[in-house]
Amino acid sequence: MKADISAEIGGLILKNPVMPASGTWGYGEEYAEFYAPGELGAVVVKGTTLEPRQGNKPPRIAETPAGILNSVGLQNVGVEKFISEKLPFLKKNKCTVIVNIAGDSVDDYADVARRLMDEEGVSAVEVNISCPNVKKGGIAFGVNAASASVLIKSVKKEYGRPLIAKLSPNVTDIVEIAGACIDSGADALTLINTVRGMSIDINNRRPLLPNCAGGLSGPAIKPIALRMVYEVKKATGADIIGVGGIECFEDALEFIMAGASAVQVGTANFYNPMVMPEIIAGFGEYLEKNKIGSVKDLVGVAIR
Amino acid sequence: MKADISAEIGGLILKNPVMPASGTWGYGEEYAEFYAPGELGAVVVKGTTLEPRQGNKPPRIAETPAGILNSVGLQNVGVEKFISEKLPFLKKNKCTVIVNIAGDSVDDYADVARRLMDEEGVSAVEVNISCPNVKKGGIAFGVNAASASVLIKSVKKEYGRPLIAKLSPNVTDIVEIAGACIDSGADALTLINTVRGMSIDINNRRPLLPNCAGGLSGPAIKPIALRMVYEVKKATGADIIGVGGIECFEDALEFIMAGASAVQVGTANFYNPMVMPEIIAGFGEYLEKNKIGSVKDLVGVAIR
Amino acid sequence: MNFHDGLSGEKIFFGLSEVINIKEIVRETFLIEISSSSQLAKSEPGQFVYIIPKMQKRTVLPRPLCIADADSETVKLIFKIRGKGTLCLSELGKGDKISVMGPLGTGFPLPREPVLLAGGGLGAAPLYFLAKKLRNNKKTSLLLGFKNSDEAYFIDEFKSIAKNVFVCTDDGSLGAGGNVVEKAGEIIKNEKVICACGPRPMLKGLSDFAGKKGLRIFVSLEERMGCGVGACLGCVVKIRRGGKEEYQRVCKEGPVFDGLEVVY
Amino acid sequence: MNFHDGLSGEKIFFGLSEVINIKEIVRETFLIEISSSSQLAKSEPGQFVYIIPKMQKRTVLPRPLCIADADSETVKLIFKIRGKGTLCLSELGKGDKISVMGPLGTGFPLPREPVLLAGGGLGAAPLYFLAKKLRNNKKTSLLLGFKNSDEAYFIDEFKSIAKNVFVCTDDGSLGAGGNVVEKAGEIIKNEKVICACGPRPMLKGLSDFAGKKGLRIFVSLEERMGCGVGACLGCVVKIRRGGKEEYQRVCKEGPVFDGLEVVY
Ligand SMILES: Cc1cc2nc3c(=O)[nH]c(=O)nc-3n(C[C@H](O)[C@H](O)[C@H](O)COP(=O)(O)OP(=O)(O)OC[C@H]3O[C@@H](n4cnc5c(N)ncnc54)[C@H](O)[C@@H]3O)c2cc1C
Ligand SMILES: Cc1cc2nc3c(=O)[nH]c(=O)nc-3n(C[C@H](O)[C@H](O)[C@H](O)COP(=O)(O)OP(=O)(O)OC[C@H]3O[C@@H](n4cnc5c(N)ncnc54)[C@H](O)[C@@H]3O)c2cc1C
Ligand SMILES: Cc1cc2nc3c(=O)[nH]c(=O)nc-3n(C[C@H](O)[C@H](O)[C@H](O)COP(=O)(O)O)c2cc1C
Ligand SMILES: Cc1cc2nc3c(=O)[nH]c(=O)nc-3n(C[C@H](O)[C@H](O)[C@H](O)COP(=O)(O)O)c2cc1C
Ligand code: FES
Ligand code: FES
Repeated sequence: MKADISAEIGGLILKNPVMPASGTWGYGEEYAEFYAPGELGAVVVKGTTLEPRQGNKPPRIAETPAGILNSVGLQNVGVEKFISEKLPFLKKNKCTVIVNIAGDSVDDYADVARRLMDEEGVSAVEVNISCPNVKKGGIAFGVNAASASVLIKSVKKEYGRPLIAKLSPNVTDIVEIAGACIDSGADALTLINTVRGMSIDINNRRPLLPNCAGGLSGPAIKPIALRMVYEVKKATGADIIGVGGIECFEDALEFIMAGASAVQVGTANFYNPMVMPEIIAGFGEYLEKNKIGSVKDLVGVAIR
Repeated sequence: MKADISAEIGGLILKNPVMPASGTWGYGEEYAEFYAPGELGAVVVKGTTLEPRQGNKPPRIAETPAGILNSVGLQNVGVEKFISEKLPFLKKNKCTVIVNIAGDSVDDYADVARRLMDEEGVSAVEVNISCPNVKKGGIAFGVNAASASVLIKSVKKEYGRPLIAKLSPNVTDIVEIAGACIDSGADALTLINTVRGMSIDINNRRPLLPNCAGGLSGPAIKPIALRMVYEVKKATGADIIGVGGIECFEDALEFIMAGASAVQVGTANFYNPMVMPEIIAGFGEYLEKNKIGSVKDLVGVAIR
Repeated sequence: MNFHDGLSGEKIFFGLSEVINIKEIVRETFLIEISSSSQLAKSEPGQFVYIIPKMQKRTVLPRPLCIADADSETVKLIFKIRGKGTLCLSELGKGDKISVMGPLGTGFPLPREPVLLAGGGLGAAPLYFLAKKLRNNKKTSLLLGFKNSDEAYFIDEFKSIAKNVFVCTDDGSLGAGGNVVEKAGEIIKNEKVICACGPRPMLKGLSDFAGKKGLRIFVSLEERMGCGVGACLGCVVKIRRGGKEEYQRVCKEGPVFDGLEVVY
Repeated sequence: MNFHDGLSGEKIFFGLSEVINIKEIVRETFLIEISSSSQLAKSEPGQFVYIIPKMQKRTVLPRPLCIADADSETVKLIFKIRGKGTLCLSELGKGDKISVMGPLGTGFPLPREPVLLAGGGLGAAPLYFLAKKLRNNKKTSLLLGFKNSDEAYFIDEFKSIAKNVFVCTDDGSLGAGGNVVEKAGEIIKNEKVICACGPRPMLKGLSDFAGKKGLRIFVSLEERMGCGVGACLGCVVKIRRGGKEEYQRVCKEGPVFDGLEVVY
């Protein structure tokens, strides 16, 4: 019997539990050089807004110990162009498409979600609630349970297929925010977005990124992400996609055991474009070697 | 003219801006094998409580990418034994002693502070507000501005010399907590304590540390610490001791430019016991090479 | 971590390459030759490789280096020690294996008109490759600028593949005194195109000059990168085209851009 | 990162050591010889060194390894590949430099009474050093246990320095069949002290045995470490003494503890 490496997230069935993290894998075209995007459990695309966005001033990337800071911002082609120019490639490649959505106001998010609901080729939305809420003075939706809740409810009204809320780790109590999102209709959670960090250019005596702060990702944040996945799974039982610093199969397995039903890989693609197929193969081999029927049997086994 | 590498923190004058981070350097005895503890700007000792504590179950240390997790807990000899058995060595070595204090309740902290006020050899207390407030159901004092404020005020009443509040990074808004501490009488701030994280032992299918979560330290957290130092300095102007992942002079300089007046080194001592003298020498050389009169001229120069 | 050993795409190689030779050609500047592949053999001048420094010294990201020459046997790169990654590279020895991705990006066009190749410092490296490919264009001239004679490299190699090679140094210690922008104004005759690589102020100066003179100019830009393949939008520069400004990717649309369109 | 090159304390060396020899003695188990120092020459059996694996593969902490032998020329260590750090160590070659701190911790006493040295697997390593130091004690016997003959090592070396060497393997593929705890019960005669190193269950078994027989026992324990020098309280084990339980440091009071006091 072949090992069952399929995964289920908020009602969405995936052929395997591995997908790219939003913003790190473009729209699937760039890495098609290395393998077919349809091999992945899903493809999560760059944060998509109603209108096209320019994003932040360069430099946008800084390296830190075992991690990177980015301040790409939300440079993207906008939802219309995504549908007309990017989605066809993903559909042609039979990808399960998850669209990461973002905006400055609740209405922005709802509008994008409504537009995507019309597209059969979009299997789920991942609501990036870490964006600054421009109407509320730039404080992110995701740092406050009440505003997260309002946001998720509005998107839920517009979008009938699986809704995944992607949470920010920059909060005192991730369990509270997670609970609010689930209670407001999120079918699953993605944990975590980047951790706010900074780097100083000592030669020029200023922050290395013109935006000052940036988002920390990569192996450095793995223990932080694992802790949050574990805590949220333990407290809420919600379906979780784990993300943060995964760079090999063993890392992915840690997330599954901590309570994630699937994983995303971001920064590691940058230094190992083959990392996702490797992890997928790793799951198959591990299940067979250890005579485990399904990845699902491992979800949360480390929780005490 | 010799470069001036002295530092000033909340009224406390230090011969140089480099000191160990609490809990990573014992009571100064162990590293005396490598150099005289009096060479340091100050010596910050292990978190000290009213009564002796056993600390947490081993294993207490796990390695993570460019970092470590610890769950040592507050194993310490208690304030009385600290004074009778540990302080004399530090006094004999002419160290500027900063005692990191901790407790389960506001009264615990106040009692330790009162006892230390009697000891001339203790130059300052560093109040570790990341401990769980047992009376309030284990939620840490440091994650809430109101409870942090109560705590700092009570310690301030008992302790007349410089009071430094050491903040937890596991909060949504570090500036708010920092402001509350300063307004409540803290003379300076230490930023940051460890970041909550976790590691899974995939062979045994459980968290590697029996306590499940642990505190992440080491190079991995440097960008997080730098961001918090920068934000707090910019918003409050408070005197700050920067700590988190420093492993060489350049790292220390990043913290100074981000707004720290002095730095602490923790985890790096474990793999380079000479790291602090190296950083101190680094400051002297840097000032001379760049014809800068004093380290103080560099504090916060990167802030925009 | 299990990197695929020889695996790679159709156009992009990703796998281990062997160090065939490495030497310090001028202080802290190294010429490294690594083994090639079918994909790397098709590299174009101006393209780059992304080199992964083995997770040493806490690094994460690969390092982009211009291809200074490539054939089916070897790929040549020239780099200067700037930080941790290039330090690790400089410590490599013959026979060591390194992880390489490439060729990446969009290189220089191969103009048929008379062309001036202008390189400043490390910027000379990709021009060597370009000059070789332009050997048939007899109207190619080369202008190489360095800080001083101690930093100059590859002069003889350039002279062996091109006829008109001008060298200048900031302090006049080798060739003429002065910088590349000044010298370009002096030596340019009937050239219609400039291909340039070097520090940004030099590229800006040359672009201004080309704009005024009505010449075409192609410049090779640097920016901090994430993925190296166009997926993360980490490496953008601002490009003005048809009155509209937009960010383009150094790793995909670039590193070579139309110098007149770059918003410096 | 600028590690001091040869600097160190009076008793503890901290600096670079050169790899003099490294070889795989049994599968995934290596014997490495590194250059010594005045402080390392004074190592005592049971003490350990803390080896820093060059920040490769994202490691941070040094790795503790028992000293298997030390004189003024070299220090011998025996290690098995377990994870990233030991993997990096196994990739070292002759002439490479590694950062070393040591000797650290408190070793075995040197008993004058008849003594049994009992080692399981890798635990044999420090016992070799101890057996050498006990050469003058003619009443030393040695019991070495391994999983099977493929994992056994250093038997001849042990036989060359001690008279009574017993070997057992779990599967009986070398020496007697059975584990160290069982065998100890069989071979022990007039020994008054046991010195043991190996997996915890073995040490617990031997301690129970010694307790029943009224023997003294010293065991070498392992625990995950931070500082290695007693400063961080990272590496504790629970010790019961005079009815009171307290945590003691493997790196300072240990790694060798009174086996009857350890709370396993
Ligand atoms: C397309 C392209 C081609 C290049 N070709 C060459 C070449 O042929 N020879 C050469 O010597 N240098 C070249 N560079 C610059 C070279 O990539 C950097 O010097 C190198 O990345 C520095 O790495 P480091 O680890 O030594 O420095 P660090 O400062 O430790 O690097 C930290 C991070 O910043 C990035 N970084 C630092 N400086 C630069 C820079 N100037 N450009 C882009 N990223 C940078 C690094 O890649 C890394 O991610 C090129 C850059 C680009 C973008
Ligand atoms: C005092 C002492 C003496 C030792 N002597 C020897 C010896 O002579 N030969 C030998 O092969 N092994 C010995 N060990 C065990 C050896 O230290 C570990 O096998 C090694 O640290 C594993 O490192 P790694 O990077 O390969 O594994 P990883 O799992 O990648 O290590 C991750 C972290 O866990 C720690 N760790 C993992 N396993 C152990 C362990 N069993 N004990 C302590 N820390 C551990 C590592 O030091 C590191 O900090 C000794 C341990 C101690 C405490
Ligand atoms: C360059 C870059 C761009 C990103 N863009 C987005 C984005 O548009 N939307 C989003 O929700 N997360 C974005 N992220 C966060 C990642 O999706 C992921 O949550 C984070 O990088 C942690 O995973 P990693 O450590 O595997 O990279 C981005 C991350 C990087 C590095
Ligand atoms: C083993 C260990 C024990 C610690 N004990 C304490 C403590 O008792 N009190 C405290 O305020 N911080 C304690 N810390 C946190 C450090 O003082 C410091 O804030 C943190 O480690 C970040 O600095 P670093 O990255 O340089 O280690 C401890 C850290 C470690 C690694
Ligand atoms: S580096 Fe990722 S788009 Fe250029
Ligand atoms: S490892 Fe720090 S006290 Fe033992």
